Amino acid sequence: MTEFISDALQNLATPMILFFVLGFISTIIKSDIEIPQAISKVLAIYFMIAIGFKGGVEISKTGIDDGLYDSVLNALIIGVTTPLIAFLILKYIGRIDNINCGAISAHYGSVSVVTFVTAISFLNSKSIEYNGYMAGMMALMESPAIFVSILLVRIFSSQKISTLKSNYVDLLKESLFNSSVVLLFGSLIIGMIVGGKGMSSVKPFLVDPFNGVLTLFLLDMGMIAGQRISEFKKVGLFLGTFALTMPIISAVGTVLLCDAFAFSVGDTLLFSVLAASSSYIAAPAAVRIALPQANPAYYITMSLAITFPFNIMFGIPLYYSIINYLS
Amino acid sequence: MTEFISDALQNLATPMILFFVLGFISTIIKSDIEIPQAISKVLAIYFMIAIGFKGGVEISKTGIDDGLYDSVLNALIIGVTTPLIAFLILKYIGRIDNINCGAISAHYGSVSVVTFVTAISFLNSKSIEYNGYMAGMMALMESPAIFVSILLVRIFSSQKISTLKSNYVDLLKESLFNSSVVLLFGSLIIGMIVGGKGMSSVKPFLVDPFNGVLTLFLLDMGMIAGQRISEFKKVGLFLGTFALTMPIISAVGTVLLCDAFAFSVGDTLLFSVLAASSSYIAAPAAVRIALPQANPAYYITMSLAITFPFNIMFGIPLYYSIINYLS
Amino acid sequence: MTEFISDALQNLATPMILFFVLGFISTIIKSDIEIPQAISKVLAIYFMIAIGFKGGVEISKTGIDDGLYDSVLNALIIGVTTPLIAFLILKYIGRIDNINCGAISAHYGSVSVVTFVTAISFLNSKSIEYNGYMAGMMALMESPAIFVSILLVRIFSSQKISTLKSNYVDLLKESLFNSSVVLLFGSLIIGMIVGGKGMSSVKPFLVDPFNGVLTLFLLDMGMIAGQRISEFKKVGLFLGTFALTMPIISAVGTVLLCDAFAFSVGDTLLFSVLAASSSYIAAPAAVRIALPQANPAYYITMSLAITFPFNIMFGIPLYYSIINYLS
Amino acid sequence: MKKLEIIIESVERRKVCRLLEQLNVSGYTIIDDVMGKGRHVTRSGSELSNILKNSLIIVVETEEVIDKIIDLLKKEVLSYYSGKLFLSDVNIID
Amino acid sequence: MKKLEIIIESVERRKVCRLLEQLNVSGYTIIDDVMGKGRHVTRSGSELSNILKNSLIIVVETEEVIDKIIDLLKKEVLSYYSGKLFLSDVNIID
Amino acid sequence: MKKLEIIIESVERRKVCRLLEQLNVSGYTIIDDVMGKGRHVTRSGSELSNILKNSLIIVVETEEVIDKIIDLLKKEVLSYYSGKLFLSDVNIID
Ligand SMILES: Nc1ncnc2c1ncn2[C@@H]1O[C@H](COP(=O)(O)O)[C@@H](O)[C@H]1O
Ligand SMILES: Nc1ncnc2c1ncn2[C@@H]1O[C@H](COP(=O)(O)O)[C@@H](O)[C@H]1O
Ligand SMILES: Nc1ncnc2c1ncn2[C@@H]1O[C@H](COP(=O)(O)O)[C@@H](O)[C@H]1O
Ligand code: NA
Ligand code: NA
Ligand code: NA
Repeated sequence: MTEFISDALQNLATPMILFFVLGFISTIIKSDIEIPQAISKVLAIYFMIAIGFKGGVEISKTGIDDGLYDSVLNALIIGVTTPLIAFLILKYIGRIDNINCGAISAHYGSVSVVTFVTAISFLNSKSIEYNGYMAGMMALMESPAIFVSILLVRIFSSQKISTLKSNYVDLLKESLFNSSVVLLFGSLIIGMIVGGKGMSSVKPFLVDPFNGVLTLFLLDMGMIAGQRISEFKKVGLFLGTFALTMPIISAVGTVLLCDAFAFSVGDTLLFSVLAASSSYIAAPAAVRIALPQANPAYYITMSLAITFPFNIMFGIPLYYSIINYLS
Repeated sequence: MTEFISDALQNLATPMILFFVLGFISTIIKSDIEIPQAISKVLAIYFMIAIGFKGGVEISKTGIDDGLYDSVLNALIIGVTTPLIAFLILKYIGRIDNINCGAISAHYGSVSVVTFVTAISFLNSKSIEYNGYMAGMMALMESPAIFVSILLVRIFSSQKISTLKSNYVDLLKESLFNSSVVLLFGSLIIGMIVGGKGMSSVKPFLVDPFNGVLTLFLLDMGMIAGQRISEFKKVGLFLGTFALTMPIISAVGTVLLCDAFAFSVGDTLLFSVLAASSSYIAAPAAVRIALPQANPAYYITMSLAITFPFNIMFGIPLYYSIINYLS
Repeated sequence: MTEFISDALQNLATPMILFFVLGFISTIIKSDIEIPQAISKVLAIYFMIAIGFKGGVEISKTGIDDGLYDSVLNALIIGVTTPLIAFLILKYIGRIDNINCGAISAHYGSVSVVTFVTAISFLNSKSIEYNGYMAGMMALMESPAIFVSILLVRIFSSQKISTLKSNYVDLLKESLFNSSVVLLFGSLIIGMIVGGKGMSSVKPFLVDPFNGVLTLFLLDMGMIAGQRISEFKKVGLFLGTFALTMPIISAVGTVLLCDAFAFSVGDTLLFSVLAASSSYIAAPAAVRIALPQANPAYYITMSLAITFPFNIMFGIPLYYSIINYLS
Repeated sequence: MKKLEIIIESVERRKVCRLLEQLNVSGYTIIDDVMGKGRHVTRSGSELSNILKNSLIIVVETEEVIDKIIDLLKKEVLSYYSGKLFLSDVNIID
Repeated sequence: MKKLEIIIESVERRKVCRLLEQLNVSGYTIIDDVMGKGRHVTRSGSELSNILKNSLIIVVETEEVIDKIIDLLKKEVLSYYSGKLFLSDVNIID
Repeated sequence: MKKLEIIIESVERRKVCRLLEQLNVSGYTIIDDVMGKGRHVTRSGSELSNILKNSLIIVVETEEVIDKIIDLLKKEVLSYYSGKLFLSDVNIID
């Protein structure tokens, strides 16, 4: 417990988290700081490239671990069960309509790149090792939840959902070839091909400034989250609570699952952070296309303004202390 | 004198200043170089974060100096007197109408972040020390001049100024929570909290490339200044002269004041550069809201196209040689 | 031959080229990666500044080489002959109309900054030296081809070309003061003035992250090239073949010319890459103004989607192996 | 001629263009960074998933073609996504 | 229905939106990066303080509501800031 | 009053503005990041030379001035570059 508190405080006292808080506060006090959208977009791309590439270079060094197949299996299990559990909780405890159940569970089943990046930063600060292919696991876990959720909506809806046929084509493209999946896998493969030598040529751009750039990006994320917090009322008490408890449920489940696979502490933390994280880039775009009747005010606000801040500020040290406690 | 000339030449021969000149020339010859506004905006944010954060880390190392209270007092004295002097000169020597007097004095009383940043660069190149909290002093000096100037307009105008009531609310928010103030203070506090350990994680982004980024930013500023120089005629001889002499008056006054407080050479230079500098980000926005009847062609052109180039090219080494001469 | 293959493979296995390929593929599979235009624009500016500045600093160190005058002469010869040869091939072998002949030869006579930058990266990876003023040669070679091509159109067209008089003024400005020329020459001169001392202050921004930034930029270029490949059909077989053979013709001619001048291997490679490269920033804008009747679908697609990828992937190692073979 | 201004969520922009091309319109113009507020959420443009951002598409065509566009958009897009269609008179100058 | 196009300095954009919401308009659309030239300074959009940049706000409403908007804007905004209002006829397609 | 909407390749924007100023128009408004598709190439805005990008220029003026603008643009710009002119009725609110 004391370790959790000290970890949490230490995590809170990093420049990244504090700049997130600054961004959040600045929006609340209606300051006019404005990070242009072009910048947010390119920073998001930077992180996917940097994370994927670094992972690939790691793999090229250590070779593919025996644990890879286990990890892929684990990633898929989490990618399928998390949205299922979320859906059932939302439907039977929250009594939310099917469409919004599906929309929200797609988000909580999918993953957040920036939460993952913050967890990597946390592990680095504690010098805890993790496998290079974890970036690939993240890419693997982006899409399944979206399909599972839509399937669930179909199954539970007696009357035909009026999702247009053409939407399915769009959705498949959007999910399989969405920018995060392509960038993460692409950079991972590039990293594997070029290895350590290629790394040395791009290190001053893709590795050294990583934490600093994260600082600027989280300032921006803080402002985006702060803007959405005003829609908090629309979300309501049940969904607000869900946005805080679902991550913990997913994380604890994942810790137990990873324990069964006997993954390292680093990998276990990253898996549980991925499970706990809720997508706010890929999933919203896909869900908007697949389930246009769902209310964006719910899923965007929950993902971005509640779960994301919770995870990067308290979730990561919490899941870490749970892992330590259980092992 | 010879030292001033050699300092000035040395200052002029830095990449930053030369890129400013390149930007200026490129606009004059109507080259089509175009730095997108999204980039200018994020670079301005970068500098405020970098400056504030570095200041905060310095404070966390050295602790709060005895001089802090003196510095705050000094900052407030300058923030109140500079606009007052500017207003009186404009009104009684220049015979400018009250509203434009107020608008211009708000700009010359407030401060320019980039001029400050260039002065820091100058001090670093000479390995002269300055206090970490000087970034905080800059933040402190942003807003008072704006309020003082509006007050002066009110006092000197017999007929009621038709500034709408609602404008006051906007103005207060704009001034207290304007982006520079929030970013500078916010980053300063973050720097104080995370200290040297936090610094090491973001140094490759916030510190190492600082001068290089300044190079790109000043190229852009040069182009912006160059574009405005065409409006020079509208400014007229008196205001043109004012834009060149007011900085010197403010700087000399500040040097004397700092001498009374016995500040270090570095701090004295930064204070005088702040006093001499004229705002062109925060003040224009605030003045446009508070004194909409004032002519932007005056204040923007004077601040951006005359005083700013003068200060970064000649002002900084000049004030430095004055300080050396007087001490 | 084996060396060419190994060089080509080694060149293909750099992060830069692989990210270009990733960008290309991502567009083909219709992924929604989107690098905002503001970013592409500022990255292009970054490369011109970085290349020019570094060249200038090199010159300041080594002094101006005896070879400079030869190099200028060489640059001008290439700048004049390449568009002439291109024009004649297009007209008499391809039977293309005069206007499109002129438009295309202007592109192949002018140069591509990013191809040059990739060649520099190639030389660095092989630790081959080249002269600092080569960046200046690139700047010199930007414009002549555009004028030569328009002159050729005039000469070969019996009926008066209806290019408006005012267009000439625009064109001259566009060509002499176009952004690449101004930025390259400007930064070169700045580099010469500030020398090694100025370099050290901006190195962490202009030098260290260079390859990494190139990675991001080539990802973007890959996407732009991929988008244009869909217009490939409009280009037709002859022009498609031209886009692949003209670079080789220009490069081989240049290698022979450089041999006569006895330039170093590094300089010879850079000259032949410049000759082989086809402009897709400066020339399109100038040609659009000077020869509005020409079809942009031809010249943009050929330059950007065929010649550029060919050069950075296969051309550079090919020209290098030709140079080695001949010397 | 009629001018149709289509305000639609940016995620649906590609699809609307595809539909316009299906109908063989003579051309269209797109403004992509558009914010807005309507019955649904405020689209402030400031997030990363493009769903809280609008695009404005302008088509100038004959009344007949415009009617077809409206029908198709209503069926394929506007029944599910938030968006607005504004129609006005305009002359094309040739 | 009427379409009102409001061209206003970007510094005043938030305020105009606040006024529109006060009047309970059914919606509005904003294009934020707009340059322009009029009687006052050239607004080329190229500086950092947002005062030399325009925003274009489009409101489609009934004549009655539009009249209220015009009155309010004239009183609260246009007497001090430079800006233009263009009014035209339009049909909303539902 | 008449509203003229000029859609023109971005490379020609400066020139069009110069022509407008020659004719002493009372003002104009520019939206600079505009994509489009017409008879010629698709202008997706996504390259570096600004030739595959449009700009939209709005001028509100009296019919007389607008006619002069149209004549001049046709002669000096539209005979060589791709572009469109849309003309409609509008009221300026003063
Ligand atoms: N009355 C209106 N005038 C102008 N634009 C509107 C109006 N109503 C809605 N819009 C635009 O249409 C988008 C979708 O509206 P809605 O479907 O009502 O959420 C909004 O985000 C606005 O950009
Ligand atoms: N005649 C006009 N046609 C189109 N836009 C105009 C016109 N006059 C003014 N504007 C726009 O309104 C803004 C403010 O105009 P002004 O108040 O005259 O400075 C200008 O920056 C232009 O964007
Ligand atoms: N029917 C149309 N409706 C709206 N915009 C059009 C139309 N036709 C052409 N445009 C615009 O005008 C530009 C030039 O058209 P064009 O000269 O036909 O290539 C296109 O890129 C579009 O932005
Ligand atoms: Na998850
Ligand atoms: Na000042
Ligand atoms: Na060439």
